[in-house]
Amino acid sequence: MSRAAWFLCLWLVLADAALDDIPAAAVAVATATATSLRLLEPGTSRRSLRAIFQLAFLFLYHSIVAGVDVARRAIDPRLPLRPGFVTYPTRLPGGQRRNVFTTLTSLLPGTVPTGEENGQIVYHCLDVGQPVVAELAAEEGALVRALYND
Amino acid sequence: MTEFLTTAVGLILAMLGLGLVSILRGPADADRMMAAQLIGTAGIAVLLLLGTVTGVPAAVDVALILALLATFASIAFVKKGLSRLETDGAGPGEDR
Amino acid sequence: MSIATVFEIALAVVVLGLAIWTIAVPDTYSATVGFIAYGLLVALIWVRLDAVDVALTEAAIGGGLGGVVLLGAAARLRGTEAMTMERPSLIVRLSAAALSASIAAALAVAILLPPNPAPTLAPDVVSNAGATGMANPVTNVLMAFRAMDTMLEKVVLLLAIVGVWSLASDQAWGGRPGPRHQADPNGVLAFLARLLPPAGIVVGIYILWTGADHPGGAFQGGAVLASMWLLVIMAGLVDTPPVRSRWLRLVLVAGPGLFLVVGLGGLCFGSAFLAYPAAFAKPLILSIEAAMLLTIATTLGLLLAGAPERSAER
Amino acid sequence: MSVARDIITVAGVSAGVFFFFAGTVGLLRFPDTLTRLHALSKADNLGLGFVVLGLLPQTGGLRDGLKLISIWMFVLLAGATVSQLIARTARQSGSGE
Amino acid sequence: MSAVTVFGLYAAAAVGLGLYGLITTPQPLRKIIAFNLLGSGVFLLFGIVGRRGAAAGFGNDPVPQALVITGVVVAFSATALAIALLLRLFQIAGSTTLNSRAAASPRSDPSGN
Amino acid sequence: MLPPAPALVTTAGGFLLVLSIVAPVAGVLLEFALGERYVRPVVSTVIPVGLAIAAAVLVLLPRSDGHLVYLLGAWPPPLGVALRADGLSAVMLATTAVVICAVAIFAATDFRPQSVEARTPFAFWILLLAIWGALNTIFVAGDLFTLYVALELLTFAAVPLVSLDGRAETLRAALRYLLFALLGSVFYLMGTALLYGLYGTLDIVLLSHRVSAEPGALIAAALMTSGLLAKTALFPLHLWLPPAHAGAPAAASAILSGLVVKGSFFIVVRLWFYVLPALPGFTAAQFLATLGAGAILVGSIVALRQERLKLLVAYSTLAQIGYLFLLFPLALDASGRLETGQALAGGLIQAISHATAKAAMFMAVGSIYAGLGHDRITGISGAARALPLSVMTFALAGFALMGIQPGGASLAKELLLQETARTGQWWWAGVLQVGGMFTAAYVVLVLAHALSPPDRPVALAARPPRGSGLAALALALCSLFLGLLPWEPYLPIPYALESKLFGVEALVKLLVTVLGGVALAILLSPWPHPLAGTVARRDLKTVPGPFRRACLGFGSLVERGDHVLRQWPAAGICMLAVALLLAASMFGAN
Repeated sequence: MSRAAWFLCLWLVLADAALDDIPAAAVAVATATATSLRLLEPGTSRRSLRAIFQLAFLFLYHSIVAGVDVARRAIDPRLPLRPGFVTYPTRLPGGQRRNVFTTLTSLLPGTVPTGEENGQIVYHCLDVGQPVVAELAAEEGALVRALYND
Repeated sequence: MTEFLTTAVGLILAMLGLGLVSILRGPADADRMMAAQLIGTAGIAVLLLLGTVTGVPAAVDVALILALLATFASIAFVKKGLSRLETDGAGPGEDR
Repeated sequence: MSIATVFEIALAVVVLGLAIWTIAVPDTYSATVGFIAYGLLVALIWVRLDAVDVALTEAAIGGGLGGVVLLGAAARLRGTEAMTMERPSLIVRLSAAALSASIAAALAVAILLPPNPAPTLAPDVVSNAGATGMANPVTNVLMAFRAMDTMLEKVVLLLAIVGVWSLASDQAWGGRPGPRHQADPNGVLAFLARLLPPAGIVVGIYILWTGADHPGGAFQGGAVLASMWLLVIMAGLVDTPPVRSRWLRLVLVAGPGLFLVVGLGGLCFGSAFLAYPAAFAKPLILSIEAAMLLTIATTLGLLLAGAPERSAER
Repeated sequence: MSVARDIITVAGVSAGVFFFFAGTVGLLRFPDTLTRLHALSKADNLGLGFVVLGLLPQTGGLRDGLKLISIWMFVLLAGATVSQLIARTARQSGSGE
Repeated sequence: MSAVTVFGLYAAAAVGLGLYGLITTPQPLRKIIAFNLLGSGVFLLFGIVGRRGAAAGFGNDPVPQALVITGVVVAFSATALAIALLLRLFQIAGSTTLNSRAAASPRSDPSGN
Repeated sequence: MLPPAPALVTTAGGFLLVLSIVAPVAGVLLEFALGERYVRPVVSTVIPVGLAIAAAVLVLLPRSDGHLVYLLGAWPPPLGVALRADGLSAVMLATTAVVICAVAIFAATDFRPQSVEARTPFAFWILLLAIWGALNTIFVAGDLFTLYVALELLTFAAVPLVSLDGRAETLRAALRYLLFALLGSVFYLMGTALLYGLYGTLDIVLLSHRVSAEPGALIAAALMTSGLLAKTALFPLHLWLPPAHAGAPAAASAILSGLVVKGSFFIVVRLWFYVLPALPGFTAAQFLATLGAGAILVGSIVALRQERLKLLVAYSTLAQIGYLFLLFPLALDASGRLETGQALAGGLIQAISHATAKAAMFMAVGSIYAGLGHDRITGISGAARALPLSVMTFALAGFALMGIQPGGASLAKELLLQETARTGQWWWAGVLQVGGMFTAAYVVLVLAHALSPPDRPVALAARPPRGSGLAALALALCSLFLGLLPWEPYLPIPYALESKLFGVEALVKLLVTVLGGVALAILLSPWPHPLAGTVARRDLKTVPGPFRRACLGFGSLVERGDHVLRQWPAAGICMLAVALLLAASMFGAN
């Protein structure tokens, strides 16, 4: 149900609310919801709205920092890079949750997940001197509080 | 305002062109895979600005389609790239 | 020279650079990548020319799906390219270049010598738009004034499917097109393929629906749906349907079939073949477009998937 | 009022252009595939974000603004996923080191 | 100088480039790419024509736009068909040359296929 | 806006034009949707319906003033699209219906739908009806862009037919065909864009009122013409034709050679005679006919040197296409304007005659191939006894082609010869005569081999079904009696001509043609000659010996030249050159 609401929101954003649109909107929302349910089983864990906002805020803040960081390094004439790999031992179970986590973190400062080894996520960093693991842990905490609070 | 936005469009477009040069030059396939992604961001920025400048609201829809299709193209890049790596097996290092 | 012209020149230069890259680079794979970038950027030119309907089509079909078809082939053929044939001799290349340049010059002359005033059908299209109740002039042209072309072009798509399928080996006939895609069901790709397509479906239907009054339409929406479908297929979440499937066949002829039936209805009960009774014009056209959306999405997807390769059982 | 709007637009779009610039410089200067990927996926996404932010005051209403933001979200989701996949490919093929 | 002039020149250039590529590249796949380039140039010609005929409150004459949309779809189906042919040829012959001399050389004939 | 001219309102019976397109298209959709078991009922419904529609058009046309018009969706041009039929359309519709019908009967056993759906029958029957639909659209469409879509429809239906058996060779041929045809359609499309930009309409009738000799229109005309020539495979743009037509299954070859190339030829005729009759002028028409003469020469000589029968027939198609283009200079009136007169009638009858005869010929050759298991010309001796029906069909079709009374070809030749006299272009009379001799040459060559006694008893690999043979024979007979049909209601033919058909004079002409053909066959064919064995051997061997060697050398030179022209870069360059030369000659004329 909540998904249908999301798709309805998307439709309204795209197409505006008009009476004539009702059949198309119904078809679109119904098809999208059915597809979504088929592709992705609904989760069971509780979500906390406040924590989601916190996460979103943290995420936005981090992505700005990330962008500034990359920009600084790119424009700096000395090109201060110390690229390398860092492995991060996550507590999240594989699959859905870990995907959400890696997707989020791929937008964060100086880290790109490049795959998994032995249940740990391998990150590529622009600067291995930074406290990457600590930041990732903070992010993971926020994510768990927001979506997977069970 | 229009002049400012047009200048911005021009600048982003120039960045897009330069970025494409660097990406297409390679050397690895993984570099080239980024092309569609670059267009997915810079191209959409150009489109959105252009839509505002020329007063064509539907340009936003074009941006929407570009976002979805560029994603699709990128996935195809990766997918084909991966399948090639698997079939090649031995030396994926030499790409030229 | 205004700032807008500078921008236009910049755009033309970037696109031209990509075009030259596409033709000149020795490596085919790189050329293909260049062409995808090219196709997506040409959409910008179309926006600049105020032809948003075409921009949508070009971004979706010309650049996106078309590029991906080429990319698939480039990836498959890459190993063989080293042993390809010699390039033609210098004389051949020079004469080809000279002749192509003359054709281009002739075209440039022809296109830049405008008649004054330039003829246009735009006022006609607008003054007749009332007959269909749709505000998007391009949709009116496609679905009413030149409905015959649109219907025949659907048949072209169907024939392309027949052509592609007819390349199957006799054993694989009736089976599933394309290779089976394997991917980690918990991987990132599968993650995207679970999240994005539902949203893509909403977007696709929206593009169709808005096409009545604003730029958009069945082609563009169909292309979005097709790309989402293929995304799910590439992630290994679903398989392509076997070509023998009755349902698949029905979906593939639904668009042109309904078009034909409505057209014949116009012949029997109305004023002419492909004429819509004024009261029902909009619903009729929209239902044809809805059927076409399904047909186009399926057709485009299957065209990308290729000839049947595997038996239906797997 | 319209001055305030225009200031936001100018600021946002300028910031966006700056990040695109940084991203391109990164693409040109960074030494290997994976670092270039950083430049692309971080700076350009942010650049698009700022452009969207800058354009928000120019749009007709709330709906159009949300539409822009949803496009940005699409791009973010896609960019994040695709960059992971590319990174994986790059690491496997060994060009990351 | 206006959009029509700039893009008109570009369209002609794209046609020229496409023709050159279609004629000179030996690989069929590159020919198909060049054909698509050529096609996009031709479609742009329609766009220029329509832009010049802009009237009645439209930035572009809708009729050429509709023609281009039809043309784009046809060109896409042509590309798909050509690619399918090419891949099938590669699958059973092991090469993709279009050259008839090379074709004359004896090759295992998979007629049972 | 113009007042509604007669060409812009629907006439009574115009709906037949819609039906002529809708019937095959509906057949295609039904076949595709229903699959396996319903192919036969669908085909056996659509074909009689299509024949009836063509017949109805033939009947109705003279009663409605020679024009049928239908406005699709009741929208008048330039906004809407009109379908129009005149005499040309009507006869082409009828020819297509007849040939498709014959081919369908011929193919009924080869492509028998099975209980479990198989690949080739599925594709063949759909493509057959699709070709029919596409051709009918070409014949009745009144709009240049509708013609483009129809052309593409035709290409998309024809290409998979070429590669139906799935061998590497045929795939390669299909790919070459597709790519070159696409190049052709892009050229056509460029011209369309320019014309729309100049005149704001693509309707044929409206355009013909508005067109004037300005640079854009001339360039457009040159581009469109050369694109269509590429699709018609006029020499030197023929790289795709021989492998495609020789590699396809027999029924498909019959369609491809008999009908498909006529589609784009028909559009050239529409374009030159009905859209812009005043534009091409003397030089361009001469240029087209020169290419045609080149096609006759090269096509015939290379045909005589082929080892395989199917390739010989394919090259003969190449030569016959050249023959069709001779009509253009002969239709010029004194002011350099193309006139829809006797020359056009002659060319069209030639096209029809070739459509029927060549389809029959390919079917006969297909039966011979199936019967003997090969189609090497030197190995078909004894075929006349083993496969009498097929050889007879081949012979009749060949006679019809080379202009034996009362065949269509002889009527066409007579009409064209009269026009050469009228316009004073005596050189084309020579080409016409030589063309006839060349046709006679390869027909005689094949017959001589087929009639000669075999070295050892002929073992038949398979016996072709009787129905197939009869269908081919009927088509050949059709072609042979075309000259007797009443053409006047549809094509401008002076009535007096037909009474002259049977006479001593005609007989002499025929004899000259056949004898010339025999001489050419002996001189140009490199294979050991059963002919040379039968006549007084010694004298003939000694006298023309060196001469024959010289001729053979010339032949091999031509063959090598043909091979070079059939390489992709050369053909592409030729294409561009033809476009530019056409444009230049049109500019020169205006």
